[in-house]
Amino acid sequence: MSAWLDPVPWLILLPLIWATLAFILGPRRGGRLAMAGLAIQLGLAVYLATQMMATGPRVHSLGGWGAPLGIDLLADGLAVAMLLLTQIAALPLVIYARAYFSASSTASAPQWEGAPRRMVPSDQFWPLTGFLLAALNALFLSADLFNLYVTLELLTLAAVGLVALGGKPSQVVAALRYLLVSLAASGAYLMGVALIYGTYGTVSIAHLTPLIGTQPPPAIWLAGGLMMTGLLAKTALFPFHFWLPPAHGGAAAPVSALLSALVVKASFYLVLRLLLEPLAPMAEAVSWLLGLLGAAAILWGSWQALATRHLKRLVAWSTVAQLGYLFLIFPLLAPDGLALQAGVMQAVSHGLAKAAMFTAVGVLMLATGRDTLDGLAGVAGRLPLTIFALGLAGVTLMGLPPSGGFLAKWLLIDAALGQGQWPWLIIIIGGGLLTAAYVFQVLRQSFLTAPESTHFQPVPRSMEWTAFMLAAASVLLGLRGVEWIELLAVV
Amino acid sequence: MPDLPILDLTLAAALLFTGWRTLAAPDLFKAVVLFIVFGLFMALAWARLEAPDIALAEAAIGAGLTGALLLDALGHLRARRHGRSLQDPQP
Amino acid sequence: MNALLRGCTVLACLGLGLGLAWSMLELPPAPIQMPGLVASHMDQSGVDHPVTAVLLNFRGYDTLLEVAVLLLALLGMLAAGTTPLHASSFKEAPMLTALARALTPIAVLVAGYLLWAGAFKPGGAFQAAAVLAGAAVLLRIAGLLPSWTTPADGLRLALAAGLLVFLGVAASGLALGGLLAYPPEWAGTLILLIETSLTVSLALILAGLFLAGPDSRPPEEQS
Amino acid sequence: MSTGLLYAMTGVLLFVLGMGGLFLRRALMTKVLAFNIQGSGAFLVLVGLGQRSGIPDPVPQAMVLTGIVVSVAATALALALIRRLADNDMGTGDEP
Repeated sequence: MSAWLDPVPWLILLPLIWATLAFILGPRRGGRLAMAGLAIQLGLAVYLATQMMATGPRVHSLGGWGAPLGIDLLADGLAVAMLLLTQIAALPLVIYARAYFSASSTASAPQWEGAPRRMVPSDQFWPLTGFLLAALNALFLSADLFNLYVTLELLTLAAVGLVALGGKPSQVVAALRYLLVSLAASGAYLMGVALIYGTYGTVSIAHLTPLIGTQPPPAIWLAGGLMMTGLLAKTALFPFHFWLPPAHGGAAAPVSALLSALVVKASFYLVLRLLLEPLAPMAEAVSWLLGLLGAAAILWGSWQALATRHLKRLVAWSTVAQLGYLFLIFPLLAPDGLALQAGVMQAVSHGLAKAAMFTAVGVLMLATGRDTLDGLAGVAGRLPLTIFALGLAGVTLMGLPPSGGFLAKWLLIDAALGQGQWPWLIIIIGGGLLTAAYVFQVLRQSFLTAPESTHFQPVPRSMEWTAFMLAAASVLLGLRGVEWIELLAVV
Repeated sequence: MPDLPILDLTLAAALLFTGWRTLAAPDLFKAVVLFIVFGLFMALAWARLEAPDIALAEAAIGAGLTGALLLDALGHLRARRHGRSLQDPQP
Repeated sequence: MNALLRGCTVLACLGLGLGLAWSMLELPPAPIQMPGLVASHMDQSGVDHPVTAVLLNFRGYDTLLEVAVLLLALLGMLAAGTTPLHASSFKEAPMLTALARALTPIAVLVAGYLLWAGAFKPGGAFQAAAVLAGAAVLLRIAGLLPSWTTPADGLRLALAAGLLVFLGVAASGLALGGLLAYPPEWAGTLILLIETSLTVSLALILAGLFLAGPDSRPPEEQS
Repeated sequence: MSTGLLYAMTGVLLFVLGMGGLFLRRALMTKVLAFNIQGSGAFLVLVGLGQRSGIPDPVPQAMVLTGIVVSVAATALALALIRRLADNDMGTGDEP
């Protein structure tokens, strides 16, 4: 088959191309470019998945050199599952974003003290989003530790730019904190790569896995520790979560959705990939620690979500909690693959549900002009579709059947019981109850009757529908779980 | 270790010293100047490591451009805040 | 932050440093030796300088993404809303103006030399671009270049041209069996093409990191 | 000890120095400097440790060139955000 038709390189090239064009052509054409590009990307990702199910994992040697001289791209089940999530979640988000930015520029745009110019947030949204998606796709496909460092930096800079979009003081503070944490984390990761290159003379994951073997020298343990710590900080796993609520809670709604649904999953994916392949000897030593940190994240994040009165903060803290579930899989990883399936299912269903939640909250904020729970009174009558979307996304986060979240938690419980590690059950179920509590808090508030004086801004229907579609997808995912699990079996 | 040239040891010590002083300096202007000196020492270190490409890049980009960016930002902060440095809001 | 926590942080950093240093002392030689591998492929790389061969051919994909990273820094600045170079304190300096006028042609010559030299000895697009950007910053400080507002159409095209050319070459490599694959007889020319366009765009981006300023146009003209 | 290993050791110390600076210093500008020093340390280890046998290795050298440019980009963005913060007159240390 000709390389022209290989979807693997195009999944990286295409977003790079439309991001660059969106920058050159300006914001008005950016939205259309993004939608067209993402539609093709989604097609490519589905095509790659079906192709891979038939013929097995794909390697694409960049420049035709092949590792270790060149860089290889690898599309296996895990990578393609993440690619699918990225394109599926991003396409509705760009449709939403187009409506969001035109609506928020016509609505009374919030002005702050000393604003030097009237910001048009969508100016840079499209190119930044394009580079963000290119970074994600490149990261999922890369099989080279140093190249992964470059993709991580690309992802960081795109994400930080998106957080700062609009330039409100709180956003700039959050972006700066996020940037500094990410840079320190990338530095730690790079140090690990340096030690690994020094020890083995290569950064190709395929070559490193047999070289590291089961008894690596101390330098590799330290390298692995540094890389893991850096990636956990980027994933915002408890206790590194402190940067996440201001960054995700302060950004524009489509940005928060992209960040919570996709960006934090990228570094989780790397932790998983590294512990499954080159750093497998470390997995046993750190799996319990990761599981415990995950448990702490679930409890602390849910508690904070319950305590806050700000809508977006609530959803952001919920991300901290839901990320915890991803790390519960590490003590349960076993050859039966249940825990791995649970992890990917959780990543995908949380990605869709959280994108739905942030988009729905964006609709509510635009309608009420406020970011507080108290401002929600009466919303259910005015925006029933959005409240329904919020409820459906809540169903996924709580883990009720038939949602993807249910399937994820079911697989996790199955894995825990199979290995006799029943204490994790308490965390899984307790976390679900806390999630139910904060989701119902929002729903209850929205069904209260509004004070007479309340005035609701009209909101574009396309925003409501995209939020609903994302939420519905997160629930229906549970019914298509078998396909995803089959996909993961391709290694 | 008789095979270690004095030059390399001196350079290593200079790097560590300027690096440490950069971060320890309470005055930001001093810190930035020390950082530029640090960058120039880095360029020398790259030359000693037989990496002339990096030496060139470090001198031009690492020390030169970053230094200029830092001085520019500092001038901006001074103008706006009368020398009061910006602090991380949370410890 | 209290003293105990500070002390613990210092100790942890020291411990990490000592541990890392100790772990490197007795490492056996690396099982894969890249210098030999690179040397044996130099004849297919299109250039004579190993570092350039790695940077733009063997690992050219890293460089492609790195150009995007640099453009992203500028995009991030524009997204946050930027403020121009703080030039007021440098004004009224005829010496500086004269210096800037004198140094600019030299900088262009040096950049051209660095770009050309990259094929067979140290140098290349990034170093050349840094020199050009330095000249631009000097011109700006001397007041000979205006501050940017939001970059206009032509400028945006110039800023992104390097990346676009690189992407185009990368995509056409797909016809030969892989992203960024160059036919060996064309490799030198293609690398020079990429490097030349990168020099221009990178210089503009690097200069833009200094020159980008707030948009002072009235809102209705923007969108 | 070879030249490469000596500089790799120096790199390790610079790395932890920068790391400590990122944790302990509160001035944002100093944090940016600390990040650069941390990065320089990692770069020295990448090249120094790779060349501990004394043979120059173009692969880590090219990686460091990439890394330096990435560092400049990140530094520029951080400084732009700091300048923006100064304009907004926020983040003085007494802000929540």
